[in-house]
Amino acid sequence: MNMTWIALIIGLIMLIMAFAAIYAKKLAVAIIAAGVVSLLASILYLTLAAPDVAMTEAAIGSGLSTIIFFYAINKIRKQSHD
Amino acid sequence: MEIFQLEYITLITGGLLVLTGLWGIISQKNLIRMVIGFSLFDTGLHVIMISIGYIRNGTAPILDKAVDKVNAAGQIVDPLPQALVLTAIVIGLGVTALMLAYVVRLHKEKGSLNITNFKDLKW
Amino acid sequence: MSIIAKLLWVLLGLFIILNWGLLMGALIRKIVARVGKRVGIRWYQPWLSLPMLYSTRSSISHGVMYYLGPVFRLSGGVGIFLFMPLIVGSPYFDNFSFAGDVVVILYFQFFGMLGMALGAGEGGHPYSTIGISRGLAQFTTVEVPLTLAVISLAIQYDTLSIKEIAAAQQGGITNWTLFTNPLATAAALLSMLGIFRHAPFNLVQAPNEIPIGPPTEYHGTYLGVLRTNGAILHVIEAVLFMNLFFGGAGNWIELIIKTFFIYFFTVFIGVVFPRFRIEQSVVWFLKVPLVLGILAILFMAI
Amino acid sequence: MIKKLIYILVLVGAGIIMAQLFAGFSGSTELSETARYYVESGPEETGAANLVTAVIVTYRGLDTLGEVTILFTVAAIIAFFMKTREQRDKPKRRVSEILTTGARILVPGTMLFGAYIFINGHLSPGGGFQGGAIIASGFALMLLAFPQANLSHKTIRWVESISGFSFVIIGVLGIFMAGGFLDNSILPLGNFGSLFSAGAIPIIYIFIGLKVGAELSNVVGHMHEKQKEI
Amino acid sequence: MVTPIFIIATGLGLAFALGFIPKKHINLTGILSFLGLAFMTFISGQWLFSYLGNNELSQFIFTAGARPPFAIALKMGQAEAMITLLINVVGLLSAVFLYDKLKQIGRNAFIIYLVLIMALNVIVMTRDLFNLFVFLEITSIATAGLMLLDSNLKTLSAGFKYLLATSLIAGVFLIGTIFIYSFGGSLFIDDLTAIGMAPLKAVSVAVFLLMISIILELKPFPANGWGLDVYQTANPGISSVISGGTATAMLFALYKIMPLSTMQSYDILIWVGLITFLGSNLMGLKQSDARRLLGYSSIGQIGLMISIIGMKPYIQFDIQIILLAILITHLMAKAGFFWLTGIVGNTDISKWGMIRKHPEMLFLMGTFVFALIGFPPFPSFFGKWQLIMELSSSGHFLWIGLILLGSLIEAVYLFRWLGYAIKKETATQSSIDIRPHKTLPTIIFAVFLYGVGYLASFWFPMGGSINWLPLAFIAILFALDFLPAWIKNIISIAGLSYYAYQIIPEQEGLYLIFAFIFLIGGILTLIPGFTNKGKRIGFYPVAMMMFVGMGMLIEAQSMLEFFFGWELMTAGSYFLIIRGHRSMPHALSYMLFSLGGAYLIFAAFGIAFAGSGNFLMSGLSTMGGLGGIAYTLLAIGFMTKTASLGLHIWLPGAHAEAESDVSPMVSAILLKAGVLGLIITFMAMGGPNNEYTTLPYVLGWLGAITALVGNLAAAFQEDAKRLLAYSSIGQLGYILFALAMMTHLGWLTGIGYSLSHFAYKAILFMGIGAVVLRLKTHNMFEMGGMIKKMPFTFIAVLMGIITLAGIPPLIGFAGKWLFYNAIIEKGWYFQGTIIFFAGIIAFLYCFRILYAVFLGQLKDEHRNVKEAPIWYLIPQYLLLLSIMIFSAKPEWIFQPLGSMLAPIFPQGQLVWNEGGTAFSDIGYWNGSWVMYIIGIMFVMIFAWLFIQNRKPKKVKQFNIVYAGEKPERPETTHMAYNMYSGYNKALGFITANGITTFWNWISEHVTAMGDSLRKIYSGNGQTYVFHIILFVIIVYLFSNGGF
Repeated sequence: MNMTWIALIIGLIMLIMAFAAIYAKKLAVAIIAAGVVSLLASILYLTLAAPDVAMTEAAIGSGLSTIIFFYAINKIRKQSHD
Repeated sequence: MEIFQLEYITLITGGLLVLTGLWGIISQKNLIRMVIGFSLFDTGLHVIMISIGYIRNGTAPILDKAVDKVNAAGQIVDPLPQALVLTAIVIGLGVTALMLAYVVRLHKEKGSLNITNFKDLKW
Repeated sequence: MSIIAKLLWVLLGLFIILNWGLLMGALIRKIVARVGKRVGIRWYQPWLSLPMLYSTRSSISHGVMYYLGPVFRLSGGVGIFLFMPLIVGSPYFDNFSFAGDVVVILYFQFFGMLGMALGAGEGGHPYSTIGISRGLAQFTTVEVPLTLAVISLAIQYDTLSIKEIAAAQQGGITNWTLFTNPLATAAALLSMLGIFRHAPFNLVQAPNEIPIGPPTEYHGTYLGVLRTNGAILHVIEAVLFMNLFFGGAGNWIELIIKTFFIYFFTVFIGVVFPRFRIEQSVVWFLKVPLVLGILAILFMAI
Repeated sequence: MIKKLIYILVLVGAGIIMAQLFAGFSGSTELSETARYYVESGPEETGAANLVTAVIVTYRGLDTLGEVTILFTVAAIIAFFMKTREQRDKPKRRVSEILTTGARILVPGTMLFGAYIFINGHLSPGGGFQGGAIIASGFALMLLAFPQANLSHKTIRWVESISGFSFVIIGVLGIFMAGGFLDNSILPLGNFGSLFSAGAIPIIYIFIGLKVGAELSNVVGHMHEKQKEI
Repeated sequence: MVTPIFIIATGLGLAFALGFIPKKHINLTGILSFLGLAFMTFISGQWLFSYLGNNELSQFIFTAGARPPFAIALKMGQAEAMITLLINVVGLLSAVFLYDKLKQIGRNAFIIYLVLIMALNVIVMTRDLFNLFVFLEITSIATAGLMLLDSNLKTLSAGFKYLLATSLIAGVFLIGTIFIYSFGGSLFIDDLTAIGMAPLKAVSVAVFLLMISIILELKPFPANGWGLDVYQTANPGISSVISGGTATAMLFALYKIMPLSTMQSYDILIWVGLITFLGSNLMGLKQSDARRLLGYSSIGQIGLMISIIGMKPYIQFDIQIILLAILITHLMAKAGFFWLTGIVGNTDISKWGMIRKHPEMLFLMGTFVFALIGFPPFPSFFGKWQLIMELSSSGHFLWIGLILLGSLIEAVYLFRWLGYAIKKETATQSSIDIRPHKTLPTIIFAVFLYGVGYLASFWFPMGGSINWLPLAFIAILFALDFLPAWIKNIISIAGLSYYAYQIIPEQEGLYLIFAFIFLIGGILTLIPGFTNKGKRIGFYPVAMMMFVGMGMLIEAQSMLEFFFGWELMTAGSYFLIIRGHRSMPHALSYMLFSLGGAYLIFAAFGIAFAGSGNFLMSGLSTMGGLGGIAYTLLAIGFMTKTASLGLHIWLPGAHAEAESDVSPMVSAILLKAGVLGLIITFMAMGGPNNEYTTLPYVLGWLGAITALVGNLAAAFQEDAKRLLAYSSIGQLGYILFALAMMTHLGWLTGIGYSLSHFAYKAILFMGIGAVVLRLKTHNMFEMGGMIKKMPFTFIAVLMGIITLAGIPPLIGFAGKWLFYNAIIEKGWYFQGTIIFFAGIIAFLYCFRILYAVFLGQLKDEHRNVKEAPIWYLIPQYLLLLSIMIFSAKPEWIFQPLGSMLAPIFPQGQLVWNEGGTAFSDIGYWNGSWVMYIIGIMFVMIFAWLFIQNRKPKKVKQFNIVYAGEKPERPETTHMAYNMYSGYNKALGFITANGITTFWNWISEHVTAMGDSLRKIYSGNGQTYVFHIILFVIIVYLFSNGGF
């Protein structure tokens, strides 16, 4: 079935991205990778017939969350410059 | 049982994400990466939950013209896990934000993001 | 027997014992002197010195307890005498032995010792304390074999009454505890050496040093009292051993002979052996005599 | 190295435990009794077409209240962190023209979109959280474009307080006027499928949307301000 | 009735609404918050009230107009009402405590605080798993926020670790929840229990995850480093909420979800809980930070409660009541204690001496320590009691052992701490923060503890029969502590007299003897207290506590009452002992040995309950098949009080360092409680022909050796009171030996000895105590010549010594005489010989104390010493009078004693003839005659000397034959130091301190073990997370026996 294949591929990418998020050299990359994992998760939710959750994940998990992460590392970077 | 089903794939993906997240939390010394690990862990959990609520070939639990009230029961997926996940996502965001705020403050205090440097309390 | 009659008989017994004690003391000293190639005292010397001491005019006191020390001491000696039956089967010379058995006697020994110790203590002379502490220390282990022996006898004769123990040994020399229970006798005899405090167990008095302490402090009448007690005590202790181990005495002659030899035995040993230090003597009593005592009990109990 | 090995072993252990859980799961083909109830009685009881919304706002309204509380608390705590320092920022960061212009157009749009989502929460996918999140994103965008924007904490706080308080009040009204705490039938259920239906759900969802939006904005704002200080 | 929804509505609504209030009106914010908390408290209180008395069914509160499982339902039953009430009370009081702090931080602090308390309430009430998850998260976030009330690096890192750990735990919970939903189709706990899920492996794993995550929230050892950090660094007000509120709510959550799981899971709880209890307390041993220490203690106690939840299947009694009793105690005491650390402000426990400046604070601390350990009258006493009884009747002795061991270890550090507070000198001058809003909550909880203790006694079988009147009397004495000492002394004596008047006439047999010793003895030993000027703060209540405890031993019909009295007595005596100058370490070891002993007794009572099925003291004679063990435990337990060899090391210090008038109390009287216990044990064993022959035999040897070692050690002491203390050990050895003979004569000896020991030891300790009081030293070589200055004391002491030594004619000899007869009759010759040897050794110290204190040379600095105070002499002479009377007429005491013993030991009684001669099978003795003969003879000889001697000249002190010299100084001629050096050389090895070394070795190694164990808390938050995962896996492996 198509859906299943899509899910499988997305799942694999998610895992790769997850490892990237952990092992990426630069924090920014790591954060973006984590955001991508969330984004892919929201696609999975769509395939699983959960549009509400998908929206939420997209808006919160990959959107806001990433923003907050960035704010945080930004802030940290500035702290260490001083 | 047949493994090659949508919900199984997603379930296992979720499970592996959870483990990956845990791995991130316990293996990375960088506080930010630990928080990233936690958010992966969280995402994995949510994927698992949604997979659990999936009904094979079901549609979204929204009644409209395609899904009418009478036949809905046979067509849609379980709305409850979705509701739970909604809540859980928001909670996860809250926790992540709080953790990050802590991380920023910790860094401010000690100028380091390495968790091994925060061992002032022990024994 | 009326109480008055009883008292008279007791006083008579006391009189005999006292005099025999004085004589025995003199004889022993004489013998010891002769062994040492000296002349020694005259046999009647004690009868001379005792009145002399009692009639000394000047005397001092360090305080009440000092004063009472000799009283305690003599009470101790006379008390043992009072609780001791002297002649087997004689209702006249069993004193007040009805008031208590051998246990009373064993424990009453301490009465005089303690009183004397306290009296000397109040004198404030350092040597008194040294002597007393040594005496008490040695005495603790001396008593152990004796206790064992007494227990052995109690098992053997099924009684603690001295009268009955002595009575049970009548009817021939083979009935003496000496032969029926030689182990207990041996243990007791060894412990007797300590009780009489002759050499080798005389560090307590340390004849060369200690006597400048209490015996000098206790002078005159006090010393008289102490001498009186010494005479009584030596005999009466010997009587105790006689009653327990040597068949008791059927009459006064027997008593005199037996006590003489019992006492002489201790002196004889003392002449032969050198003096022990206090920790040596303490340990010594816990070796051979103790083992003998234990064997004596095992022998009787099984 | 050994340490890593131990970690891996432990995670394998955790994986095995999880696998045993998964092994018991045998893909469902029909709804559980609970879910069936939601499908069968949900529309009648709540009047909401979006069953997820019905569950979230009504049946499990208490969870939602808790969730809102979490955001609220987090915002308050992050405000704590701010407490100790009140310095003003020094350097002004130059923001590109494109961004400011884009933001001028985008921000109001995003906000409106967010509002739309939570107002229609009972009918279509989305609701208070999503809407709130979108509003907060718009807010974040605005901060990005106008770092100096003097955002009014007071306004945000008022929005937050009013919406939260109203949520609780509506919930309490449910006790007196309907079946229980957070029962949405204190208002007429209306016409199934229309905007003004599903009793108090839209109202609650609006408050949730406002509140979440305000709280998230608050969080973002605080993070932002923290960034500004130093 | 206000529906409990309003707890949520109030908490949240208020939290949201506080946003309306402008910043400057912070006081309004505060007041509103308090009102909110108060209202929440009121709601739960009101519900609890409605459940009291009438067994109403618990009520479900539905939300959203739908029934569960479709909507979330809350439950408000009796348990929920109780628990929420407790949480809200802690919340309210903690808020009072924190008021200035919250105000300083501002509105948000109040908001978060309100949210936290509200969330805890919901955790208790909710019946929905996911709802539970949400509120768990709220709790952990709010806690992480409140950590920042004191914002520094430590709180930050602790808060982060906490957040990380709890979020992870919540994740585990969430996995469990969703799978439960998948398998059970519901999230409603009652539904899930009712339908019973399929017995699949996966189901059990899901339930396991739920359970383990709640357990993890409760900070099980060793996955709890994050929890400890929080306890240590959080503001004490917050720590108290965490320990009192959060933990309580989590415990209830655990209790709530347990029905989902299988029987096997209950065992997990038990073991996890017990290991936590033990491990945590063990690690606390070396902790010196007050708050972290309390953290260890909290975690330990919570572990205990976890295990109790797990014991539910094994316990017939309502487990909720047991839990509640322990929970309330822990909650109030721990919260109070945390507040106290906030009041004192120094977190180094060795610096807590400063609390002494405020006796009322010290009182609070004492209350909390004793409550935590489970002393009466606190509720946990009853809870633990019932728990041990129940476990015993289901045969789980290992658990009992672990629980008692853990409690003992906890006692070690808590009492060490208390000791520091009471006694340790401290240089720091930091002041204590006693503003009312800090102290008030603490005081309230302390008062509650007593009140709830009273109520709790009625929850348990037999608890209602406890006589609370004397305890009320003690409470009144505490309240009257501001009065001068002499008034309190009068009150105490009056009270004790009334108590004696109530009790003694009802007693018969041996109990009468001991009632007499305890109560009349108490009155006599209180008399010297009149010499005290000033207030003597804290003395009278604790003294009464001890005497009342002993009175309760007499009164006790049930084992519960007995144990109640026993513990009360221990507590009282501990405080009495620690009052002495250098008593701190001795009081601690006293307490520990006493507690250890008490726990053994406790365990034995448990066995008795298992055997007999009831709590009556008579149950002790039906032990089931475990009699041998039970009686051994009892004997060892009681021997800790009688200080038998091996268990005696506490005694010398404790008795010697105690105050002058306390020593006689604890020596002459308190020790007899142990004797009473032994007598009860032996009687329960079934009299002379019982089946347990080994135990008495062993005890006989032990008694003999104790007597020897005790007496020998006494002879070598330089400290007068230590000498007497060791002598007590020896004398109690005699008594043990005598009782162990299990014959008529043996018991006659033992009980006779108990009586005479009471009399002469009281005399001696009062006499020597008076000397110490006058000379301000304990060292005998610094004394001397006191006969001139304190003649009346000397006479009393002399008579006491003569009695002690057993020299005829005084009554002490009766003991010796009986011994000979009893030993020969029994056939215990060698033990007997040791006893006699010991008896003779007694002369060494008898002489030593008389000589070194009263005789010899008077020291220059003591020339102006006065006779002992009259209040010391009165009781001494009263006792002396009784000694004299009974010495002259021993049959007056021994004949009735014999007839009391006749029912138990009909064989081998003494025969008394009309003249007062006692006949045994082998010997005879007439006390009166011996007395008359010796008395008359003594007088006659005295008269003879007096007549002969006429008037001796009194000489001055140094006028001795000293080689013609006058001694330089009195010291050089007072040969009191190292008096028996030769003897020491010969036999000193017997007293070599092998036993002390042994106990030191034990304590060192246990401490070292705890110390190395706690190294796992590396301070690294990541490691803690790893611990959590590992913990889950290991517990899983254990519970499944593999994957």
